[in-house]
Amino acid sequence: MTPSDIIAVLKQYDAGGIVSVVADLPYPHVLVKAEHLVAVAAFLKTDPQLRFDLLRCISAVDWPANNGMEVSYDLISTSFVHTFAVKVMLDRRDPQVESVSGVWPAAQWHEREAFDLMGVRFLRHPDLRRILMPEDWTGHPLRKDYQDVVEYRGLKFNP
Amino acid sequence: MTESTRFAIELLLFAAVGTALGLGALLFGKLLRPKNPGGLKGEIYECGEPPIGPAWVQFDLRFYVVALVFVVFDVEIALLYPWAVVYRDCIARGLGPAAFWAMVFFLGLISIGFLYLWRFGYLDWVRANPCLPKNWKDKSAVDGDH
Amino acid sequence: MKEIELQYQPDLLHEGEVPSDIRTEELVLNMGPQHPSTHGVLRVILHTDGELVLKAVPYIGYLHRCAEKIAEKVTYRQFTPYTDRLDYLAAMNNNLGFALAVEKLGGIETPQRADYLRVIFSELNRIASHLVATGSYGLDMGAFTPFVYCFREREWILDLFESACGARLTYSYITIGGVRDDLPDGWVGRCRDFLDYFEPKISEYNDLLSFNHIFVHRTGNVGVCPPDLALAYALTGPCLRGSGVKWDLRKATPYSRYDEFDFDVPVGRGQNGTLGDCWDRYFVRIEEMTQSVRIIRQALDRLPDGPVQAKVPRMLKLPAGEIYCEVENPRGQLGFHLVSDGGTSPYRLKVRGPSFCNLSVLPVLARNCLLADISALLGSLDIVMGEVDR
Amino acid sequence: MAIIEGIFEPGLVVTSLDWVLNWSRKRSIFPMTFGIACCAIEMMATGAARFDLDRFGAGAFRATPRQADLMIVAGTVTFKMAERLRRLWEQMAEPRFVIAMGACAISGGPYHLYGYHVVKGVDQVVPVDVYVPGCPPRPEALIEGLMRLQDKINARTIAKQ
Repeated sequence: MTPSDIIAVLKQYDAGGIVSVVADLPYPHVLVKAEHLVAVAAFLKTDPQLRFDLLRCISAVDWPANNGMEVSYDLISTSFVHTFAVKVMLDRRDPQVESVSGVWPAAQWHEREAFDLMGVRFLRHPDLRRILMPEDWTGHPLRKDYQDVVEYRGLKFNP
Repeated sequence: MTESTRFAIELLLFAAVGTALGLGALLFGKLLRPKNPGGLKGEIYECGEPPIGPAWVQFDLRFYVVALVFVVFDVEIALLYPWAVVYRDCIARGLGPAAFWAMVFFLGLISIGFLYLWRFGYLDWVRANPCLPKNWKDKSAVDGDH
Repeated sequence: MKEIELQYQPDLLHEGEVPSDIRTEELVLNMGPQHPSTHGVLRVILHTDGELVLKAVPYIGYLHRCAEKIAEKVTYRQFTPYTDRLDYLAAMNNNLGFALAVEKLGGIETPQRADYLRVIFSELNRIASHLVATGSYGLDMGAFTPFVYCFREREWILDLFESACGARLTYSYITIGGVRDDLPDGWVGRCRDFLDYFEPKISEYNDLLSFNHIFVHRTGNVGVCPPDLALAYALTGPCLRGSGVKWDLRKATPYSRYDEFDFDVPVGRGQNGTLGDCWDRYFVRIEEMTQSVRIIRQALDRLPDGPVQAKVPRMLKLPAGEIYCEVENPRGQLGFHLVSDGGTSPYRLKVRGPSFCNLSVLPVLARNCLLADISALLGSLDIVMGEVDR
Repeated sequence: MAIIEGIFEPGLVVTSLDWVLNWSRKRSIFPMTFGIACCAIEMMATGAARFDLDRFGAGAFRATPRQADLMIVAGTVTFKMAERLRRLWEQMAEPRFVIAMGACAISGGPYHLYGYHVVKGVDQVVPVDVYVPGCPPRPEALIEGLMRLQDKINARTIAKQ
């Protein structure tokens, strides 16, 4: 199905939740309200026309200019081989969104990484803790305004 | 210098050289190898991590049962040896069948115990039974077309 | 808007059922960062009851080298060497993934000869990567000989790489717009010699390891991953195909002229045990090597002439926009989510490592399996920590 | 420090004892399998058939630090890994040696400028004996580093300085 068909099916399912739509390549996606995310995700996975059963990637992009933290979910369907993406724009100071690990368990580690490196908190995540950085690390390194930790347990950042 | 004193001296000499070589090697090593314990060297090695969890843990009882069974059969074999050595001249003295049946009775008694263990499953080892997530049945996955 | 009942609760890492009724304490074991069978610096905490593993909790991040932060500081062309070091066993495929992402976003056309060279080198690197995976998997199971045999063939491939692009492991050969430089003369002949030499060697591995009685018993029926569990945890590559799902990006969404070659996608069939066990994941890699040889042969036969590098400005500026592009890495789908704001360096680059997702299924598969099977399970997932931690 | 180290003047007995000790230590170095990143693959290639480390007596890769005398730091050492590296080094039996293999272990390598999680040079964590540059260094370079280490071992003495 082409991205515009997918968007039509989505609009028909949940017109209220959709904020904006981009249908043309290279990155067809739909921007969704944070509260509607899990419902749209479950729909995308279970709808017989769409069947997006493979969650490829969750990436968090930091937009300090308009105080936004954007989380995008890249999906693909192994039965229909069409790809699509769902995006959520959150407030940068305290980004929170529902965890989709109920729909795709693959999201658990991706969300933990987004929390660890970007500081996005995922509600009702099975065990949300740092995955890559040490547990006692301060700050979220991939944010644009991240100051490098000068010294960590006796090891200097640049000697 | 009777036969026996010469033999005693030889034995003593042999023992002395043996222990001298052994202890000498140990002494030589003790003198030459560096030795400065301390720091994290004495700690338990656990793949580079600080060790977690107690080491003295109450293990499952099946290990204890297997150890017992092993000891029983080990002793049984140990007792078989002297019998085997003596068995040849038992036959010469005409006591062959008696000695044979005595050992058969001894072995039989133990194998009854073994059969009991086998029958009541003390020997069947735990198998891996991987269990997927408790409520795992992805209802949405439509089979067939994969 | 109808609320859809979630298929299953988020996987809350339950303990496995403890079979025996007598109270036994758990022994907490550290399969730490320095361990021969963790294939890199991965730490797994095992809660065991005797030999049975009740819960396995992986800890990663020991090799987190901040590749994504560096991507925001260096220009597009400067980031290619960092992609070699993501999955350091398949540097060619990583370069290809990054190059394709930038070319698609920037609308750069690559000449046909460059595409063919890219296919040849990616498939050669796939064979080299599978050789390391097979060799070290034999090492995990205690057989030292396959390791030495596989590395012997791999050295020949590394010689081919070295004569073409100068390096043994981190090539940066596939750059944005094509390939760094053309083949040295006589390279095609040497490559054909290698293929003729290598083809019978695969059957030698089968006799040596694949159908070895002990190996089959160690890996058959171990770590069984049903197809829908594999898809739910986004396993890709040989791990997904081992579970019987016929999903290969080179066939599903062809890139870099892969649709011009005919090859088939090997899928696990549950020959020696159930479908989706460790043996299947291992044997799919062996069959993939024969398919790669087929692809390289066709690519060598039809290698066109022409330039190998499209005209790309030194300080490449991509138009503002966003793209997510994936390639079929030997370990799975390697994805690059590239966000550009029109500058000379990416605004944000998220790398989706296939081993990152393949490893996330370990706690689920390792529940209630034997302690010795953990290294069999880890070896069959074939993870590379550079890609897991990035 | 051995018991008789630093007591005797270098004479016939002490120098020949030195020779025996150094010869036995340098001809059978047991490296510890401590591969972190890409350099580990080159270390495995060095251990494999073509660049065989066994020719130098150093082919027996021991998994535990207890039985190893050489730690080849092959790869990027991150902040999270640095403590474990220090602990592994201290748990090795004396006399122990360290080879920093690859640019990452020497100075942080390609991750020197912006690597917020990378230790810039492993000599901040453990004392290094031989540095083998390269990214990753070729197996021949690692063998060259091993030979330099053998020369270093050969120069050790137990006489009074």
